[in-house]
Amino acid sequence: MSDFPILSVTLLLPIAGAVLITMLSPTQKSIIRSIAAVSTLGSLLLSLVVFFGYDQLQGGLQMTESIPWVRDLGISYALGVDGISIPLLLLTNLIGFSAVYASWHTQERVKEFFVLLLLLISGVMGTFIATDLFIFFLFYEVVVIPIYLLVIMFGSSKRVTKEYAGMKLTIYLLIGSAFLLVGLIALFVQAKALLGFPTMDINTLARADFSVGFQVFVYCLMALGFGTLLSMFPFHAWSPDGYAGAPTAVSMIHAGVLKKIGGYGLIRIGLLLLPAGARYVAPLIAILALGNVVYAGIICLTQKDLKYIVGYSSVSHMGYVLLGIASVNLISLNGAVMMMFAMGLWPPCSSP
Amino acid sequence: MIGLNHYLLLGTVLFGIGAYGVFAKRNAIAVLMSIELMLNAVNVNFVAINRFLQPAAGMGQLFAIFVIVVAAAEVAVGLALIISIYRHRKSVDLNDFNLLKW
Amino acid sequence: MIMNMDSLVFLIISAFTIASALGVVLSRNIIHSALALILTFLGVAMNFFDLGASFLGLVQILVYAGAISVLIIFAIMLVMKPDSAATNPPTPSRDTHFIGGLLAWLVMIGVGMAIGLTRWPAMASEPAEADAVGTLATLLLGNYVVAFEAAAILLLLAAVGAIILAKGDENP
Amino acid sequence: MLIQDVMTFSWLIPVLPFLAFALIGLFLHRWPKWSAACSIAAIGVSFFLSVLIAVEIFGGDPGRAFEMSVRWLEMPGLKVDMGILIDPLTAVMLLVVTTVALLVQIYSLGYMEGDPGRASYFAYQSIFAGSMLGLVMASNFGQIFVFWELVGMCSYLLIGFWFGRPSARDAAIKAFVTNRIGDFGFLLGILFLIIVFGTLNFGELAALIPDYHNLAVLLPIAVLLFFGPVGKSAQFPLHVWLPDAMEGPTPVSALIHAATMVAAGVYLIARAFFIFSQVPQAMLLIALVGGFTALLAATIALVQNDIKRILAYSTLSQLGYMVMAMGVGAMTAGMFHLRTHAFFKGLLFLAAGSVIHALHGEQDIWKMGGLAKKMPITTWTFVIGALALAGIPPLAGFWSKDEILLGAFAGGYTGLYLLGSLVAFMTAFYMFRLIFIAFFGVSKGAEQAHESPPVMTGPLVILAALSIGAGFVGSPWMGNVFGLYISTPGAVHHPVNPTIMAVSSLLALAGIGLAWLIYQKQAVSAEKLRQRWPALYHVFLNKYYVDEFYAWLGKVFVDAGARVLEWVDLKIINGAVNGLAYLTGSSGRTLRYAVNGQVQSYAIWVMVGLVLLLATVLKTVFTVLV
Repeated sequence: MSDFPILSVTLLLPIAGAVLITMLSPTQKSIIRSIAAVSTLGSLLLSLVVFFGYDQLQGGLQMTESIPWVRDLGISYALGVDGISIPLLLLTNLIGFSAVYASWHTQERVKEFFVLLLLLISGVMGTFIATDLFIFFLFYEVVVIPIYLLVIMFGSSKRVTKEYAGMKLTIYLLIGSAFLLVGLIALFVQAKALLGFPTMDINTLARADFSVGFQVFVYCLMALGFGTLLSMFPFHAWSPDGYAGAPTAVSMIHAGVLKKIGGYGLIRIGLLLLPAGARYVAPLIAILALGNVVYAGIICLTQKDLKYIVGYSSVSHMGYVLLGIASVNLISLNGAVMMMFAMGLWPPCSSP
Repeated sequence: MIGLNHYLLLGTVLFGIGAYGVFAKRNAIAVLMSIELMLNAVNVNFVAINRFLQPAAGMGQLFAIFVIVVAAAEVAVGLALIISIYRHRKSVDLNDFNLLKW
Repeated sequence: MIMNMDSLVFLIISAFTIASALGVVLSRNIIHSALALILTFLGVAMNFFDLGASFLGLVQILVYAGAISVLIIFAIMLVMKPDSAATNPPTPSRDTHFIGGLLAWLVMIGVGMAIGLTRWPAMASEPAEADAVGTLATLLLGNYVVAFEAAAILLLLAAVGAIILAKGDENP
Repeated sequence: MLIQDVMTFSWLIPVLPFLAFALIGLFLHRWPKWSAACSIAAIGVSFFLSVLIAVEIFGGDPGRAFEMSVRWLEMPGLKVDMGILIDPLTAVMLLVVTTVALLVQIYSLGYMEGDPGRASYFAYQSIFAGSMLGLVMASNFGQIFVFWELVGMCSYLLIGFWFGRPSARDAAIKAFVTNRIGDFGFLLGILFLIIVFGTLNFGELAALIPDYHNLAVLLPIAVLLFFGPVGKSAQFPLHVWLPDAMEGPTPVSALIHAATMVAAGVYLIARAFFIFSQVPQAMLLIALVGGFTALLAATIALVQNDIKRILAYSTLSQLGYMVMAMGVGAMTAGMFHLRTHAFFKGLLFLAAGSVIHALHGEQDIWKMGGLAKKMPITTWTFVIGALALAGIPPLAGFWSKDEILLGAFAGGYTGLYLLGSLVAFMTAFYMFRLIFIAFFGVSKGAEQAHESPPVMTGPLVILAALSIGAGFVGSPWMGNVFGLYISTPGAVHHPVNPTIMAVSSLLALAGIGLAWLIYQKQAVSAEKLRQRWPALYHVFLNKYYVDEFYAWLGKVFVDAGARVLEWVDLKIINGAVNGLAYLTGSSGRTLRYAVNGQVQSYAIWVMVGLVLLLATVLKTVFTVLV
């Protein structure tokens, strides 16, 4: 059991499903759907196994897998879960499975739809269980492409056209990830100087003794990158439009788990690697989070389209998560993770 | 005594003439021919450098062969393109070839 | 300046080559241009012989003066207008004409200066030994076999591509 | 033996209705009859267990309490338990809730006959009963808040039960939103508690708070905690939801919006009395809010025409009474009144429901009349309830109301005593106005009315009996058993004062007499009185325009604020984004003129680049050489 690469299998099942689907004819709709359902269900069951198999008393990273990849840069294909990632992994699979279920009756371009959806689910999952910065970033980028295609191909035009919504979403996420990339590279370079060997492993990086000024700088970059992803005020403009424009299954994933990558990243990378920076920037983040909570909450009141209501309210709720992260203490972090899990569940439920 | 510099200057002049042809001609085939001139200029340089600097290694000649190969491919594709465009536009005048605009 | 035999040969060949090249770009008749191009190729081939690269000279004559020129003339015949006298005019725009010439001069002067300023390593006074073909073969099928194969594939692709492009639509 | 074990199994009391809810929701919802049976069986067993617990508690010493709990969540700095606390206060509440809930559910069998949503109705009833029981058995503030929200949700669901009617939908939303305002304050109070004291357990807090003298901290906590009761028990200024909540089915009004849930606020004050009693300012605030609500609601009730609305405002008024009792320190009296009120107000609502049922949904009292002959059981049980509410001895309401007035008077709150007496007078008046118009007098379009089926009248009779008898446990001549058990440190007790008893009885009789004069004998024309004070009449009829004020407030601040912010979002934030995009696009559109499609001009640029490169190289070479 301990040798079984359960996380890899969980991660790769939807991708395998996607690959299988690409080999089918577009007219074999029911087979395509079944493959999608089976692969996401498999992932869901495996993530349940992970959830119950996690040794709570022991804590820490468990079920780790690590295969060296690019030795010169210290990159390895490393997965692992701990108390923060398990709920989000479970959430992703729950929502992934229900997204497949919710789009069961899709009629147009079924093949493309499910291939992209499965890729999206895998990408989100990968960000939550990667313990290597490079792998994390890789999966983060994997997420963006299918979501763009899904929005422009299957979305609906509301206040804005779906093409606009999809493009806005993509540009925001890519700009965010550009900041993130700069931060990650800075971390890598600095850590190499401090540790004497190149590494991308998060836990190894956490041992490096970064100077406070450097931490503040990198944390600011992270806050911009992840903040854009979790729709931090005032970088939230992509979220309501993207939410409203996306097809239901994507809205579920978008509001349900996609934004959680931002919160997760801020906790996992921001707080773990850069605690001093996080403390330093926390007041500013807290103010922006309040902006989220109040501002988006009030805007919700005038919305008439249910999807926009959910979109703005998810912006508002991510403000609470951000507030929890900005508070930098154990209770608030617990609350932030709980909040992410809980609010991950409800937008799918209210997706029309 | 004729040295390397003379051959290089010959190459340079050929290259310049070819470049002028590329800018100044309207006929697409003429432009293609001018490009051939430029490629030949390069070949002259390769062979001259091979002769004067490292006669035994033969690297310059090798490169010249590759240039000739690529030039042959280029001419074939280029002419096919010109003929293809000519079929649609009834012209080989480069001023009519503004498909790349905007 | 002492004129010896080598210099004389070089000068004659160079003059011939440059004159033909000028003919290519200055002629107003595309057929004349093409013929001048063949002469230029021959001139370059003579240069190769002069430089002791006799194999390459032969290749030059075969590929350029033979194959490519024929290809070009075929293309000209396919697209030529009835009066061939005005088939190869210069661009009407004076600016382009002028700028093109200027740039060509600038490049020539620049490269010429660069050549003049370069300090070359020791020159070999003698041409290479007779078996240049053997050396080339060893190189092509030895160290550079991958590039050789790539060139072969390139040629194949170019041939196929040219056929597809030139063939046009089946049902226009 | 059984009695001993009943404590350990007491957690079944709230769990059983929850189970019934789950059963109905998952399996039984296709069969309404089985759903109803399941729900009634669950609450029946809970009732039985409650009786056993009551026997156990009241059979022993007054100070007896039973507590057990399991850890719900724990992290550094925060511990929340899920547990049960059974002391006399809980035991009384358990009895009240299970009794009324059981009777109401039985009554609903008849009232909801033929409604297509019966199964979900009983499911909601079950989850409400479970939540309410969980609330009264909670051993800490965290748990009480959870159930507090759950009962709020049930209230929302049941008010909006007939969600096809827009008024029901609006009322449900109004109730929910208004409650959330109160709950928010309540939650803040709880958070303050955990920050200051580090625990939420009632027992631990009760041990800590008397030694804590920092009033600057305790006062905000007490006031914030009081927000919860203000919302849930519909005290001024959050009272607006309760009258509208009458859009729900009448049994729901009886159970949730008269007898139990709205009393949860009063229960909370009693439960947290050890906090409030430490803060005199908070007590004064509670007393004033309660008294003001009592008066406000009573005046409005004087002129209403809808039978359920009159009862609703009466409920408001009586809740104000209870809260006032808490505020003046007469916690025992308040709880006593809560208990008796639950019975007779439940009775009144159920009887009103019986009338509405008989008249096929007619609620306007002016369209009734002469029902006494056609519906004798309903009429006489209603009269008994009204007498109890009016405070006629020796019915239940008399004893409890008297204790409250006694508490106010003896506690030195003379103003509140006078106010309470005035409200008592008005209560008697408006109840008998209702009775004389609707049940006696001339029949107006109620000819087809007939007595309700036994399944509905049965609960009425039982509740009528309770309305008569329930007061004696608190009467001085019975040794004031109630006060012996229901008491906490800080609650005050006063000796019996016959004068006050006599005065309040006389006032009630006077109110009944006045109503008889105006509406039965018609010695004084109601029309004339109305024309005499038109302004007063309209203010009362329009509920002091509080709803209108809130609507205006919402429109001006919330709606307008939201519009402004939406404008900001669309024009400024999105505008900045789109502006940036436009800038990029327009620079592209400008620069594209450099791209003219001429291959030669591109080649020229390439060559220019080459020349520049050459120039750079040559410059370097020259610098090296020179």
